[in-house]
Amino acid sequence: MLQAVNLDVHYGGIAAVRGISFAVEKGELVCLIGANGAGKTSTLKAIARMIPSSGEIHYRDMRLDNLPSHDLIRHGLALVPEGRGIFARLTVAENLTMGAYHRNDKAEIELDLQRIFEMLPRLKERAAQVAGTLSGGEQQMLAIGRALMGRPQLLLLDEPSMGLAPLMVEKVFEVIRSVAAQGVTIFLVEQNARLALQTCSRGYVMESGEITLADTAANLLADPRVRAAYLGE
Amino acid sequence: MSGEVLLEARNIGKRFGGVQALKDVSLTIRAREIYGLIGPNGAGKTTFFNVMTGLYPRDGGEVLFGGVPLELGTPYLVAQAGIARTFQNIRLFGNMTAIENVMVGRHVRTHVGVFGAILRTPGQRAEEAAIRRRADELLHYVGISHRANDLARNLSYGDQRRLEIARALATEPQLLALDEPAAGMNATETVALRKLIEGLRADGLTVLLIEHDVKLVMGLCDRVAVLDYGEKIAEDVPGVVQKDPKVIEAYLGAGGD
Amino acid sequence: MSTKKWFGLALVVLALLALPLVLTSVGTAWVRITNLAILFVFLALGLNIVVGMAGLLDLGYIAFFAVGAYVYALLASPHFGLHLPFWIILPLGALFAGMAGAILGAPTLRLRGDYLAIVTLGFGEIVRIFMNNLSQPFNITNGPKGITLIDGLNVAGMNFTATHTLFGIPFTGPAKYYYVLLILLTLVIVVNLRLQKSRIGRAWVAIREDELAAKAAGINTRNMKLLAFAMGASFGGTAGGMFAAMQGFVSPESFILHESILVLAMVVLGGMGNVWGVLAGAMLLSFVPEFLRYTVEPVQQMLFGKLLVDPEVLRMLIFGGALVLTMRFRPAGLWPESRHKLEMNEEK
Amino acid sequence: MEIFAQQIINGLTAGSVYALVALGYTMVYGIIQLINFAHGEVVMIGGMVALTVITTLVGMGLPLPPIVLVLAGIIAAIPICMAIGYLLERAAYRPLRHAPRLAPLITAIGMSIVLQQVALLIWGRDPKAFPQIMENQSFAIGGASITSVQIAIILMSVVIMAALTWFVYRTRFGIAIRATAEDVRVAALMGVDANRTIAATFVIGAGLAAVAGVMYGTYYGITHYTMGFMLGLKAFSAAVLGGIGNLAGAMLGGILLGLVEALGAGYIGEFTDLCRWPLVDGLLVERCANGGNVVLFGSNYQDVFAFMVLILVLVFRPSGLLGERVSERA
Amino acid sequence: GKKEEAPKPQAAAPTALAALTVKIGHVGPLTGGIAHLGKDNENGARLAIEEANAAGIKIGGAAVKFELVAEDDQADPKIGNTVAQKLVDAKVAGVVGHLNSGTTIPASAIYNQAGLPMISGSATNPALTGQGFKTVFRVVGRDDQQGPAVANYLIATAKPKTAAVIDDATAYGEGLANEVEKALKAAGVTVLPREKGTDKTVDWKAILTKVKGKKPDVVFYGGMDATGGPLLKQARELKLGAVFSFGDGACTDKMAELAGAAAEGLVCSQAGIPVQASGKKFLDGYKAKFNIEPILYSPFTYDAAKLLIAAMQKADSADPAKYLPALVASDYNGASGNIQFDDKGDRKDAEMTIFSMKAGKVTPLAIIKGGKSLTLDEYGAMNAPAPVVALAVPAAPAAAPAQK
Ligand SMILES: Nc1ncnc2c1ncn2[C@@H]1O[C@H](COP(=O)(O)OP(=O)(O)OP(=O)(O)O)[C@@H](O)[C@H]1O
Ligand SMILES: Nc1ncnc2c1ncn2[C@@H]1O[C@H](COP(=O)(O)OP(=O)(O)OP(=O)(O)O)[C@@H](O)[C@H]1O
Ligand SMILES: [Mg+2]
Ligand SMILES: [Mg+2]
Repeated sequence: MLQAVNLDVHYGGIAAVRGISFAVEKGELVCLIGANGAGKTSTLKAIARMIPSSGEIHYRDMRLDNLPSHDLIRHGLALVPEGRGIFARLTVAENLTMGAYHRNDKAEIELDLQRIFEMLPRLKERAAQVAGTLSGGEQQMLAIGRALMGRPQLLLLDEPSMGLAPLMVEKVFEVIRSVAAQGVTIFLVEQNARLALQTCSRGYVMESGEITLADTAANLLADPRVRAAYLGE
Repeated sequence: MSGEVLLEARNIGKRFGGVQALKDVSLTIRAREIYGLIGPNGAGKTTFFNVMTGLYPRDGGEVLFGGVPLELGTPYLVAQAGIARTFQNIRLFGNMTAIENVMVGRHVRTHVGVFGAILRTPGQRAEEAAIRRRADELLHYVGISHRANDLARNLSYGDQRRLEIARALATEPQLLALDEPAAGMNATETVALRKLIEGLRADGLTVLLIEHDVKLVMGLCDRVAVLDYGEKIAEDVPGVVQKDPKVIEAYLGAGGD
Repeated sequence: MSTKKWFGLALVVLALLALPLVLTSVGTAWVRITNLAILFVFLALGLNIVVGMAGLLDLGYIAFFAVGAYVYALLASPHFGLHLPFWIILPLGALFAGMAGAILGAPTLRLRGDYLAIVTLGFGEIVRIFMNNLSQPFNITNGPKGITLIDGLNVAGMNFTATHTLFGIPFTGPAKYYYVLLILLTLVIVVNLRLQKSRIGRAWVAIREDELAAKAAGINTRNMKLLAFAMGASFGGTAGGMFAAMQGFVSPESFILHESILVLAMVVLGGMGNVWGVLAGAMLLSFVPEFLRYTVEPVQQMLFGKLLVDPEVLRMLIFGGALVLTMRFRPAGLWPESRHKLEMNEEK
Repeated sequence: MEIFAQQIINGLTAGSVYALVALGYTMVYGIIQLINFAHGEVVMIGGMVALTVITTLVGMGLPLPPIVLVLAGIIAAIPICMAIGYLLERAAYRPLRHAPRLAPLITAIGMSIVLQQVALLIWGRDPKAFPQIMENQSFAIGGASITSVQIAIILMSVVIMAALTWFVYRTRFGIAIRATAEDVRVAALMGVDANRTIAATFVIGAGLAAVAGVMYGTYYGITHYTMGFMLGLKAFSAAVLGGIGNLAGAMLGGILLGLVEALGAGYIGEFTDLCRWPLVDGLLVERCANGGNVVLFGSNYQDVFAFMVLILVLVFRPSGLLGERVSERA
Repeated sequence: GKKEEAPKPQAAAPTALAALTVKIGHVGPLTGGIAHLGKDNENGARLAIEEANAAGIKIGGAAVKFELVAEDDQADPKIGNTVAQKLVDAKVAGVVGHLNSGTTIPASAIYNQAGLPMISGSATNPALTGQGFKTVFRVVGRDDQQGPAVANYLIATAKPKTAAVIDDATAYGEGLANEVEKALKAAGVTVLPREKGTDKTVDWKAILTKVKGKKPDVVFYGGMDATGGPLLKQARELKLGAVFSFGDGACTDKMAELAGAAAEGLVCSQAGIPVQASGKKFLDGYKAKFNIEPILYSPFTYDAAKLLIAAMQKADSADPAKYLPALVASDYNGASGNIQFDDKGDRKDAEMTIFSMKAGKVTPLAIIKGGKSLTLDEYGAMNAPAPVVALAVPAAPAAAPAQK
C-alpha cells in the first residue's frame, strides 16, 4: 500500500531523514518509534508532501513524490499532524466538514458525520463550539475525526497521544483500533512506545534519521535494545 | 519532608465566556517540593499557570509567593519575583538561536541599560560575557549544547522542550513551573527528564509540574493536586491520590498504573 | 583590530572627510544632494531600531521627523521672533520627538503587528494635518505656508550658510553641514550596532518573535517597546532639526505619508535589522532617483528622439518596480541580517 | 434636524463604499496576513475602466437606458479588476509566501505605485469627469434628500455584503477559505489547494473593488489616477476598526467611518467654536464680535477624526470592534 | 534637468570683446502633475532669450549670447533647493522662477545668499517678497491682490449678507481664501467659519451640507479645479443655491467638464490679464516657436526674462551686483502690460481678471487694474499693443476663453 525507498529529507544542510526504506501493507497497523529528533515527523511530512524530499514514495500504484499535498486526500491518504492542526477558529462541525472537503456525496458525508459523532460523542456535544477552546484531548479527537471524514484508505498519525490524560489516551487508542478494524491502513508515529507496540502488528525503530530495527511488534517489545532505549527499563 | 510555604494560591477563579476554567482553587507549595498538578484535558491546569504567572487576569483570589502577594497581570514582575515557566505548546523565540533564547532569560537578572550598551562600558562587557557563560552552562545542563547556534524553530520537539526549560532556568527562579514537559518524549527520554527535575530540586529549586504521564508524576512528586472541571478534587501524596475513587473516575481510569 | 584593518578604516575616514571638497569642485549642488542622502540614511537607521530590531511596524515615522523640524523651525526663525541656539533646540527637538514617540507608543502597546501599522500611519497623518492646520484660529505653525528664514547652524560664531576658508580650503555651507551629518551618522551607526548585540537588543528581538513568551521570560515588554519607540523617534527628531536648519524652510508637504513609506522601504529593501544593509538600502533609494534625473530624459531622447514617458512617471515606475523585484529575488533585503538568512533557507 | 438626517445619509453612502473596499482588505488580510496596499489601486482601475466603457458607449450614440450603461461599466470593470487581482497574487505575492513578513508589504506598496503610474499612462493625469448618465432623482425624507444614486449604492452594498457573508460562512469553499486562513498546510491535507483559495480571495476582493470603483465614480462624478490610495487607506482603517479578518467587522467599520467623517466634519467645528463657550468668550471678545468665530477643530480635521476614532477604539478594544475577543491562548 | 557645461569662470564679467555668454536660469516643475505649466513657463523665458539673441544685444561692447539653463524642481521644496544651488554653481546671471510659491520661497534664500536676482512669473504667495530679500522680484499679482479683486466683484454683483469660504488647506488655497475672507469681512459681510478639504478631497457633501444649513449667499473656494469640480457639482446636488466663485486654480474650462451643468454661472478670477490679452508679439512668437498655445503664466516668465536682459543692458553689465539697481528701477512695457516694482519687489498695480463660466467656457468679464474694473475692450484700448483681435484665438487648454 505504502512503500518508501531511500527516502531522504534535508533541512538546509541538516539531514533529518537519511535514505530510509519501509513498507506498509494494506490493512496493516504499523508504527514508527524513535527518540526526539529522530526524524519521524519529517518522514510523515515527506509522505504527505508537506516538505520536499528525495527518494521514492510509492502509494498503491502511484508515485507520490511529485504530487502536491492537496491531491493526496483524493487518493485516500490522510495525515493527522503533530500538534493536531485543528482549525482553531472554525467550529467543531466546520472542522469536520473540512475533512470531507474533497468529497461531493452530500448524503454520504452526512452519514459519516453521524457515524463519527457516534464514535466520538464528545464532539457531538461540542459541535457548535469554536475548536480552539476545546481541551487537548478533545482536539485530538477532532483531528482524528476530521481525518476520518475524508474516508481515507491510509491514515498517518503523528503522536496522537501527546498531551492527553491517561483516560483520553486509552480512548484515542480505542478509536485507532476500531478504525483499523474497519479496514483502514494505519501508519502510526508514537512516543508512547509501549502502547504503540501493543496496538500495532509491526513496527520500525528510527534513530538519527535511519531505520535501525524493523520487526513484529511483539519481537520489538521483547528486544532489549528497545526496552532500554524506549521503554525506560 | 520540606520547609516553609513558598507559594500559596487562594481561591483562584477564572472564567472564559461560558466556561468556568477555575473555581476557587487553593493550593500551597512548600519550598523544595516537587508538586504535581494533574487532571483531565481541559480541567484548568494550564489556566492556573497562566493566572499564576500573570499572563491572564484573574477573576478572583490571590497568589502569595514567599508570603508576598504577587502582582498579577504583570508577568515580568512575577518572573522577577522568582517564578519561571514553560509552555504546553512550546513558545520559543523561533528565529533566535538556542543560546540567544537562553540569554533572553537572563534579562530579568541583569541590569545594563541603553546607555551602558551604547557606551559599551566595562561593566556592560563583563555582564554580557557572564550572560553568555551562564547560557552556555544551562544548554549543557539540559543537554543540547551541540545545538547552541541553531535557530530554535529548527530544533526537534523534544529539544525545544529542553530549550524552554533552559530559558526558564536562566531567570534564576525559585519556583519552576513546567507544563507537560514530557509530552512528546518516549519513556527513556522521560527518565532522563525525571533525573533533570530531581537534579533541579537537589539544587534547591521548587518544581510545579503539570503532566499526563502518570508514572512520572506519581514517581516524582511529593504531593499531587487533581483538578477536574476547574475544581480541586484531591490533594495529597501520590499514593493516596492514586487510590482516590474520584480521581480514578475523572482521570486515571480503570487501567491507571 | 589588525594594523591592516586600522589602515583600511583610516582610509575610509579620510575619503569621507575629503568627499565634500571633491564634490564642491563638481558643484555644490552635489554636496546638498549628498547631505540629503545622509539625512535619509540617518532616518532609516533610526527607524531600523523600531522596525528592524523591535519589530514594531511603524508607518508614520516621518511624523517624528516633522516634530523635530518644527521644534527647530519655531524656535529659530522670525515666526515667533525666537532665535535660540541650535545646541539647545536640536536636543529639544529630539526630546519632543521622543516624547511624541512615547505618547504614540503608550496607547498602542497592546496592539500587535498590523494594527500597529495602521495606527502609526494614522498618527503620522494626524501630525501632518495638525501642522497643516494649526494656523487657525491661532497661528502656531503658519499652516501650509510653512516657516521660512529658519536660522542655520552656528558653531563658534561660524555661520553655516556662508563659505569659510580654512587652511586655504573653502568650506561652503553645505560642506559644513556634511561634516555635522557625518558625525551624527557615525553616532547612529554605533548605537545600532551596539544595541543589537546587547541585552536590550535581544529583548527587542524576543518581543518581535513572541511577545507573550517574552513577558513570561521576565521582559518588561511595555517599557522595552516604549524605549524602542522613543529612541527611534528621537533619532527622527534629530534628523528633522537638521533638515530645518539645512533647508531654512519647513512646510507640512515635506512630511507626507510617502516619505514614511520611503524610509520604511529603505529599511526593508536594504535588509531589516542589519545596519549595513539598511545603510546600503537608504543610499540606494536616495541616489537612484538622482541618477534617474540625469538619465531618464537623455536616454529617451537618444532612443526615440523625443520624450515618450514623463520622466517622473518613469522614475516612479522604476521605483515601484525595483521594490517589487528586489523583494521577489531577495525577500529578506539586499543585505539581510543573518537571522533572516537562516529563516529563509528553511522549507522550499 | 434635517441637516443631521442629511449628514447621516451622506455618511451611510460614503460608508457603503468604504465597506466594500474594506471587505477586500479584510479577506486578503485574513487569509495571508497581508495589507494589500495595491487594493485601492484596483478600485481606481475599476472606476477608470467603467468610465472608459460608459464614455465609449455614450459616444457611439446608442439609445441605451442609463441603467444599462452603468451595468455595462460594472460588467466590464469586474473581470478586468479580477484579472488584475489574480495577477497581483500570482506574480507579486505568491512567490513571497514564505518570505519574511514585511517583504510582501513592501511588494504591495511597490505594486500600488506601479499600478498608479500605469493608470496615469493610460488615462492621463487630469481628473476625469464620470459621465452623469443616471437620472439623479432626489427623494425627500424628513427634510433631507436622498438621491437615486445614493439609494442604489446603499442597497447594492447591502446585497453584496449579505451574499459575501453567506458565501464565506455557509458554503464549502467559504469554509475552505477560512481554514486556509488558519493553516495553509493542514488545509492542504484536507485537499484544499491553497493557491487556488488564496487567488480566489484576491479575485473576489478585486471584484468588490471594481463595484466600489464604479460606485465611487458615479457618486462623486470624478475619477483620478490617485483616487485609490487615500480611499484604500481609509478602507483599511475601516477594516481594522471593525477587527481585521472579520467580514462583519469590515462592514461595520466602513459604515462607521463614513458616519464619523460626515458627522465630524458637520458638527465638531460648532462644538469647538470658542465663541460659543461663555467662559472663553470674554477673552476673545474682539474676534468673536459680529458673528466672528474661533473654531478650534473644523472640517480641516476631517481626516483626523477618522484616525482618532480608530486609535481610540483600538486602545479600548485592541482587536477592533468585532475582532476576536479571546485573548491569545498561552 | 539638462547638464550644463563646466562653468565658465567670470562669465558674468565683460572683459573680452569676443562673444560673451550670459546664462539665465529657469526653474519650474518639468515632471509630475503640473509639468505642463512648468514647461509653459520655461517656454516663455526661452522665447524671450531667443528674441534677445536675435536682436544682437551688446553689453560692455561685446556681443552677448544668452543661454537658458532650465532646471526641474518637481514642485518639491527639497529639490527646489538643490537645483537652486545648481544654478548658483553654474554661475547664472539671473533666475526666472520658480513656479510654485512652496519651492520659490526656500530657494529665494539661496539666490539671495549668492546675490542672484530672481523673478518669479507665477508664485503668488505674499510671503515670497515678505522675506526682505533685495534680490527677489515677481511680475505676477499676489494672492492679496487677487483675493480682494474677486471679493469686491462678488460684493458689487451679488450683494451678499452671508458668505462661506472654503479652501483646500494648501498654501495657495488657504492664502487666497484668507484674502477673500478679509475683504468680505471688511465690507461687512458675515463670513461663516472656514471649511477645509484637502487637495485630494472629492467628498464635499458633509461640508456642503453644513454650509447649506447656514444659507450663505455666496461661496468662495480657494483650490484647484480637480477638487473644485466635484465641490460645485455636489453643492448643486444638495440644492445649495448660492453664487459660487473660485480663484485662478479653478478658473479653467476643465470646471465645465468636471462639474457639468452645475458649473454654469461660476464666477472666478485669475491673477494678471487673460492670456489672449497679452502682447501680440508674444502670442505670435510663442505659437510660431512652440507650435502650441501659451497656457497660463508664460507671458509673465517671458516678461521676467526680458526684464533681466533689459536691466543688464541698461547697466551695461551682466554682473548681478551691477545690474540689480537697474532691475529695481524697471519701467517696462511687456506682454503682460506695464511693469514697475514696488519696494518689496512686487509688481505695482498688478492686473486681475474676473471670469464667468458661460456655455462651458470661462469667459472674461472684467479686468481689474488699479482698483478699477475694465471690460476687455477698455483694457485693449488702454494698452494699444495688445489688440483685442487676439481674443479670436481658439481656446487654450487651461484658461483661454473663446469669443462668443
Ligand atoms: N524546519 C526545520 N528546519 C531545520 N531542521 C529541522 C526542521 N524541522 C525538523 N528539523 C530537524 O530535523 C530532525 C528531525 O526532526 P523531526 O521533527 O522529524 O523529529 P521527530 O522524530 O519527529 O522528533 P520528536 O519526537 O521530537 O517530534 C531534528 O534534528 C530537527 O531538529
Ligand atoms: N484563552 C482562552 N479562551 C477561552 N477558553 C479558554 C482559554 N484558555 C483556556 N480555555 C478553556 O478553559 C478550560 C481549561 O483549559 P486549560 O488549558 O487550562 O486545560 P488543561 O487542564 O491545561 O488541559 P490539557 O491537559 O488538555 O492541557 C478549557 O475548557 C479551555 O477550553
Ligand atoms: Mg515529531
Ligand atoms: Mg494544559
